[in-house]
Amino acid sequence: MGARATSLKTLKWKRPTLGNRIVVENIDAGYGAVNVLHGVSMELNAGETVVLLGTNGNGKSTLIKCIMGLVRPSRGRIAMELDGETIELTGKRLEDIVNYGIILVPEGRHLFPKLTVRENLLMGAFRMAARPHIARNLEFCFEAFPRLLERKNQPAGSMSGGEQQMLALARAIMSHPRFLLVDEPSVGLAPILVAHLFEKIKELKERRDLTILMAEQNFNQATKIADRGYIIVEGKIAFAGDRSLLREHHLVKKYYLGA
Amino acid sequence: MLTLDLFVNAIVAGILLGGFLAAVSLGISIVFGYLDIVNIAHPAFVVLGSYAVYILNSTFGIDPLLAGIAMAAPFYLLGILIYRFYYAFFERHGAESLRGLVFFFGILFLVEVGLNITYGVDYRMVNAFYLGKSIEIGLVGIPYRLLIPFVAGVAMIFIVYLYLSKTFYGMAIQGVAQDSLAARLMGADPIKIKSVAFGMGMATASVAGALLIMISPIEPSMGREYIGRVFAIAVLGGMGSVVGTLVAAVLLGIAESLTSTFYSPSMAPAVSFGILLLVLAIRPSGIFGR
Amino acid sequence: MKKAALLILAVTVISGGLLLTAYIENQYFYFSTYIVLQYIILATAWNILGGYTGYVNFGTGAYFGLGAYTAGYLITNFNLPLPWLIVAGGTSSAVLGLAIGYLTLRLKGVYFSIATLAMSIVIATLIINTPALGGAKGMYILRPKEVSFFSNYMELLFATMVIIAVFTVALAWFIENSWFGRGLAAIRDDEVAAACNGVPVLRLKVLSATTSGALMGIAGAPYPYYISYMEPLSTISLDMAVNSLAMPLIGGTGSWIGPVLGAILLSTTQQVATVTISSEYNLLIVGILLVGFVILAPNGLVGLFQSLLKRRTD
Amino acid sequence: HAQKPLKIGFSMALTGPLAQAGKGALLAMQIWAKDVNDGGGLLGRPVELVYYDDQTKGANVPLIYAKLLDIDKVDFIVSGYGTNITAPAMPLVIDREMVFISLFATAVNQHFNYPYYFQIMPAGPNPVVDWSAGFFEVAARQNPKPKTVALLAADAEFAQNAVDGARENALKHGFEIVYDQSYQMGIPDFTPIVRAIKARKPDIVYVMSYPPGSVGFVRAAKEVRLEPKIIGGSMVGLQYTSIQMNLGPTLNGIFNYWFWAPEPTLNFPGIEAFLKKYQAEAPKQNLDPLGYYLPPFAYAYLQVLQQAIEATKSTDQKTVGEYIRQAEFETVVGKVKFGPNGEWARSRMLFVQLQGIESHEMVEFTKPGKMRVIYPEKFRSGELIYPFPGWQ
Amino acid sequence: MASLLEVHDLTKSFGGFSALNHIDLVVHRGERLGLIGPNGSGKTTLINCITGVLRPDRGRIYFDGEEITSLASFRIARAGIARSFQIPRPFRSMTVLENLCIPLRFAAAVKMRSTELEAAAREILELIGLGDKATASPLDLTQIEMRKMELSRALASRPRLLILDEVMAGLASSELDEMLAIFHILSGQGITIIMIEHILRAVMNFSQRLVVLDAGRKIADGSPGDVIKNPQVEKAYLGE
Ligand SMILES: Nc1ncnc2c1ncn2[C@@H]1O[C@H](COP(=O)(O)OP(=O)(O)OP(=O)(O)O)[C@@H](O)[C@H]1O
Ligand SMILES: Nc1ncnc2c1ncn2[C@@H]1O[C@H](COP(=O)(O)OP(=O)(O)OP(=O)(O)O)[C@@H](O)[C@H]1O
Ligand SMILES: [Mg+2]
Ligand SMILES: [Mg+2]
Repeated sequence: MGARATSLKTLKWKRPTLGNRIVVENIDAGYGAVNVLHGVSMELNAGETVVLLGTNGNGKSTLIKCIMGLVRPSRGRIAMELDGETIELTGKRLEDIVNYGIILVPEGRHLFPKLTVRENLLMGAFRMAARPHIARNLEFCFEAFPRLLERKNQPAGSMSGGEQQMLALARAIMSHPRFLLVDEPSVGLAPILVAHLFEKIKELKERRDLTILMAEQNFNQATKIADRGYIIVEGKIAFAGDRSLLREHHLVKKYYLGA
Repeated sequence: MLTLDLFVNAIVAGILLGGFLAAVSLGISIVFGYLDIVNIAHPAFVVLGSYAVYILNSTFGIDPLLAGIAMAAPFYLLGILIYRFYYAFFERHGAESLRGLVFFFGILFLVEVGLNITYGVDYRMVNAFYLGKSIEIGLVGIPYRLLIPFVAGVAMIFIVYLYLSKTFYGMAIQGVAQDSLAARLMGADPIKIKSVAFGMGMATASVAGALLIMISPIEPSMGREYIGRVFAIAVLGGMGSVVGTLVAAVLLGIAESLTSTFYSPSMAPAVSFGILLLVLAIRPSGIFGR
Repeated sequence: MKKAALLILAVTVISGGLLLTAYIENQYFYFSTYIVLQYIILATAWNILGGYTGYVNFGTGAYFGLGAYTAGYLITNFNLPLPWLIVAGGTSSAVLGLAIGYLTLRLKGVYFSIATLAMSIVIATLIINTPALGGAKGMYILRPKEVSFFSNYMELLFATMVIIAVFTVALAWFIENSWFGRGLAAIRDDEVAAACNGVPVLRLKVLSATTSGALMGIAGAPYPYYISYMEPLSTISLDMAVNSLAMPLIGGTGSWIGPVLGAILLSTTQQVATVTISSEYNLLIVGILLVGFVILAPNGLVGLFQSLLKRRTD
Repeated sequence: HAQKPLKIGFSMALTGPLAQAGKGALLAMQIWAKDVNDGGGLLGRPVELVYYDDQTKGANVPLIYAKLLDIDKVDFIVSGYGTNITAPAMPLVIDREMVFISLFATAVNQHFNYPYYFQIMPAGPNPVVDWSAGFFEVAARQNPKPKTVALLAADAEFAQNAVDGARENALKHGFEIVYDQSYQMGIPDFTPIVRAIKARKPDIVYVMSYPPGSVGFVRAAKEVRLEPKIIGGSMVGLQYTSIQMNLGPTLNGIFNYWFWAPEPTLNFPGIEAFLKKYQAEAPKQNLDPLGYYLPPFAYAYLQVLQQAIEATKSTDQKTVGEYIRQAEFETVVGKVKFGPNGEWARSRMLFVQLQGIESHEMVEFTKPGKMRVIYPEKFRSGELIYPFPGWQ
Repeated sequence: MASLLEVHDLTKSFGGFSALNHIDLVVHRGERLGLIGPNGSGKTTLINCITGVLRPDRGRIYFDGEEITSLASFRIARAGIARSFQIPRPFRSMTVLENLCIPLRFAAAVKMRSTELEAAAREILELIGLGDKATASPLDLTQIEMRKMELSRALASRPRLLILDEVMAGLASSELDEMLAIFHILSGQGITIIMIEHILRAVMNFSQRLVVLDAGRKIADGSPGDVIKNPQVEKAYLGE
């Protein structure tokens, strides 16, 4: 395995990045009459890893859903700059956003429960842009999560909670993302895997110049790979800053580093 | 009266019949098995296919099987249309599939009435040079009237199987009803995928219609005879398994054929549906069910 | 409060029904309301298993037919009076409900539905092959010449059906508003979670299947007298299965009133169409009605009324 | 001034499994009404047909007749097509003491014993047995005499009644029954059944089937080469033009019951004129283009009613009913006289053998000599080709 | 301490894959037990066997001295074992409050009027911090709220043994503390608790004893301090 890992590492499959980024400007969003996000702005620049912090119910997932087009903001705009071109994402359908290479690992996983692990992974490569990379991505996924290889013919629905979480992430990798949005990647994973997971995300990111946005509660692990972070409190950005500043912030101390 | 000759022929007849029944059930397997759409009108569409074939055969003398294949394209489009309609009025509102059942029962009436008004209720049949002939291989006699439906049915299932298991679109069809958000997250448009699948199911109805009219005379409400059978076959095979559909259909075909030959033809349905109950009691999700 | 109002409603319906027989001579009224009442019972019974418990039953015809054939057999061989027929018809279908409950309730979703469909085909086949029940030749049932209290046998049948229907609907109301009903709802939503939260899943399911079956059998018991001639293929028909399912869906599966509304609407329309349009267009109307209602009232008529009321109050 | 119309009410299968026959019957009845009205009506009153589609469902029948009697207030009622539709009307008919002439119901009055029930199908006083008497009589006359019989019947009311009679007749003539089975309607393929029959090597194969089954059986018998000495019996559907055109020469040699054929011996008064009117209209309605099977009888059962009303000059049920019980009627299907139970006093079932059919064209079946009446003697127009010459 | 739950020689396999291998486990009355193990080690399967959701291939389970092996789930629930589901399984047609009424009525078998029942349910929701979602549909909850509802529902059956399958997953550290405080209160009321959790800090804080599963086998059982130093556990579970 070691040998293969190194051989893989030499084999980078980068693509040119001309300041690709996603910009969220001043959005309001919510569910029905309830407004969850209030004037949120943020940005996600090529190659960086950004973490969204905030306690339960403050709107992290909602922000991610807005970017994906799953929740329509009632105000503000979301745009993507891709190879020098600006593409409005506001109002676009999820499928189209996915086809730009923005891939989401949602909370609640959303696997295909009756399809096997392998079929779930292959479905990840449904979008055309991912198809040429199937073999490589599959190899990466199986190497990152050997459990998936072991169980490649098991229906996804009968996997354990943590195994399903791995599969959800692996399937997103199969989609060959430019931007990977992950809602709580470490939920339900054993400590040994959490560390491993972040390592793998980092590895992937380096090899592929991937841009990552994640909502994550495991502050210590997340900040090992995150370049920057936002803290969301009651639907507003309470703080934005890079890793070192984040660590010092009183909200972080209160929520994550207390006691 | 158990002779080898009778036994072998009964088995062969059962297998042949099974291939045909599988063809009629295939659309249910796809649409009901994968999309969770209870298209109870499918047998009526098969009969519609038979009428289309009948028209082509009686006015232009086109071979029934070719006519059935030719009509697959318009049926595919019709399927897409029906699915879009179904989507707009049901799925979009998250209505449970049960309401769809009522909808499709309504459609079943409409198809029947349409045929009834246009063509009357007289029995229709087709002609082809090979119908009425049979080949003899040793003890076994195989009528073309059954052989051609069998071969066509099996071929159709094989093609659909390859499509579903070997292409991305096929896999998406398998997954889309399990979690349509998941499909969208992969960049797959569930409506498009379901349209294609529904269209495919409908296209099989046209071919199955050709096979049906080769085997027996048809009239507009004939599809009702098949409702129980096709759903039984789709479920017995295991929902969403086209290979299972073929196996189940052949199993039922053989069971009915053996019962007809050696016991009482009158008990054949009780035997085959009894087998269904038994299998379900042992394997609650059918033979190939996941 | 509400209970009292409903009780008064039930008593009114029954006594109203009985009173009608004193005034209405027109036989058409009794024949046509008989069918409507029969469908009210069947739809309500279906909804107990299908709507409340979430088990879609395609076997209505079999339960109904078993009740009818039990009664038919007892009439031709023992000439039992109507109340006994109802008890016997209900019992035999209850037993079938119980058996199917145990056999098929380990089947979920469509597997259950298809098993009930298979069951009804097996039962029809068995009746076809049972000479004592007339087999495929059918069974003739002669109505008693004499009736007490009523001027005509049909009036007696009508009054009987009114009482059964009220009883059935009352039972559905009771189930819906009791813990039995809430347990069924939990089962419908998630069986495993229900079991882990103390709901005796199997027991409630079997009880629900048995009740539903019994009521369908009861609906079938007076039928031999209505029809005079029964044969298996038309007595155990898919039509009946689909009607008894379409009616609750059109009316609304969530509450007792839904199936009643659906049954009244659909069977009245079918009958009116029978004696007005009376041609292929008849089926056309029924088809359009089915398609139209599931489209226009996606949550059933009850849901439609509720949303209209809501809009008005908003 | 215009007289109040005389209304005749009935239910008819215009949709559902028997709709094809039902619609043909309705057309015949409409032709009758037009004929009567063109001739000045009945008792000087125009006749009006009031009918509803029973959808071939017995459950609709009681309420249709209740509507006819209590709301439409018709003067006379007749039955719809078949036993399933006739029997459910009986309690009401008896209750109101109506004259009730029925169209092809089998042995219904056996259960009700109602004096004003009449039935137009010429099965005879004991319909179950008389139905097939001719077939077995002919078979027993053949030389060498066949010895064994196979019976196959559909699992439905008419066929099951018929098979009871066939069994009795077969035994009466000393045949041995070597196969006796039923099959359920709607089975797509008959080859296993036909093989099982063939394995018993019967001399006679007597089949009681409905149209799709008849076609399925004949095709399978041909494919499997089931070639006994006599094959046929009570296959419904072989009389239908569409099925005849499809099977064409395959039909040759089949010996089956029949109701009417363009044979010289069956040229009853009025039949030709009736068929002409019928054939002019039928194609427009997608009905059987020739209409030899049911339509003449649907015309005839109203003729019986018409002649009774005219003779008694009455619309009183009892008067008309009593008249029908004793009179003889001249109809497009020949002379009709009813026996005590309302069936024909004497059976007049025809058995024909199809002979000399050379093509699939319709004209083939309009010519005499193709459907040779073998039985009864009175109408005989040809000889039985015996044994069955084999499938063509 | 007397034992409340005893598991002997429990074995379960799916097809050829054995998920539980001869597991023995004793839980004492009033104990706070942590159950950890890598993903797919069989924790949830063990719970499923105990609560009657799965039928073990072999082995016996005793609760409060009575054998409960393969008893119907609802009997086990009524006997006093409640569990949450790792992947939430709400009653979708009911509100959050009604979700809680089911176990209150069926498992706790309290004879109360519906108004009292609802009050009791509301009390539990307030305790867990879901009070404002009482009338919401479970479909409108976030994953975390859903897990909290699972917890509330388990509590509503008034259990003697409460089994928590990752109810704290996804909580921020401060929220963990609030939750742990609640568990300590429950434990103080005499409820025995088995906690399955991957958040080590929570498990260490909570547990009096720690049991570790790996690949369907029990590899450690002892005081948290000892277990966590066990090299086998370190290798299989903790990494680093
Ligand atoms: N589908 C929905 N309908 C109604 N309200 C919703 C829905 N989804 C989320 N909410 C509400 O919106 C608020 C913000 O939810 P969101 O999922 O964005 O929070 P979060 O920061 O991701 O929290 P968590 O840590 O729980 O994932 C919560 O109060 C939640 O109850
Ligand atoms: N129905 C099933 N069919 C096949 N394998 C199964 C089935 N259910 C569980 N498994 C397997 O059994 C193993 C144990 O699963 P279990 O859910 O008990 O793990 P767990 O310890 O709870 O893990 P996690 O911490 O990820 O929740 C897993 O590898 C899982 O894939
Ligand atoms: Mg979230
Ligand atoms: Mg688990």
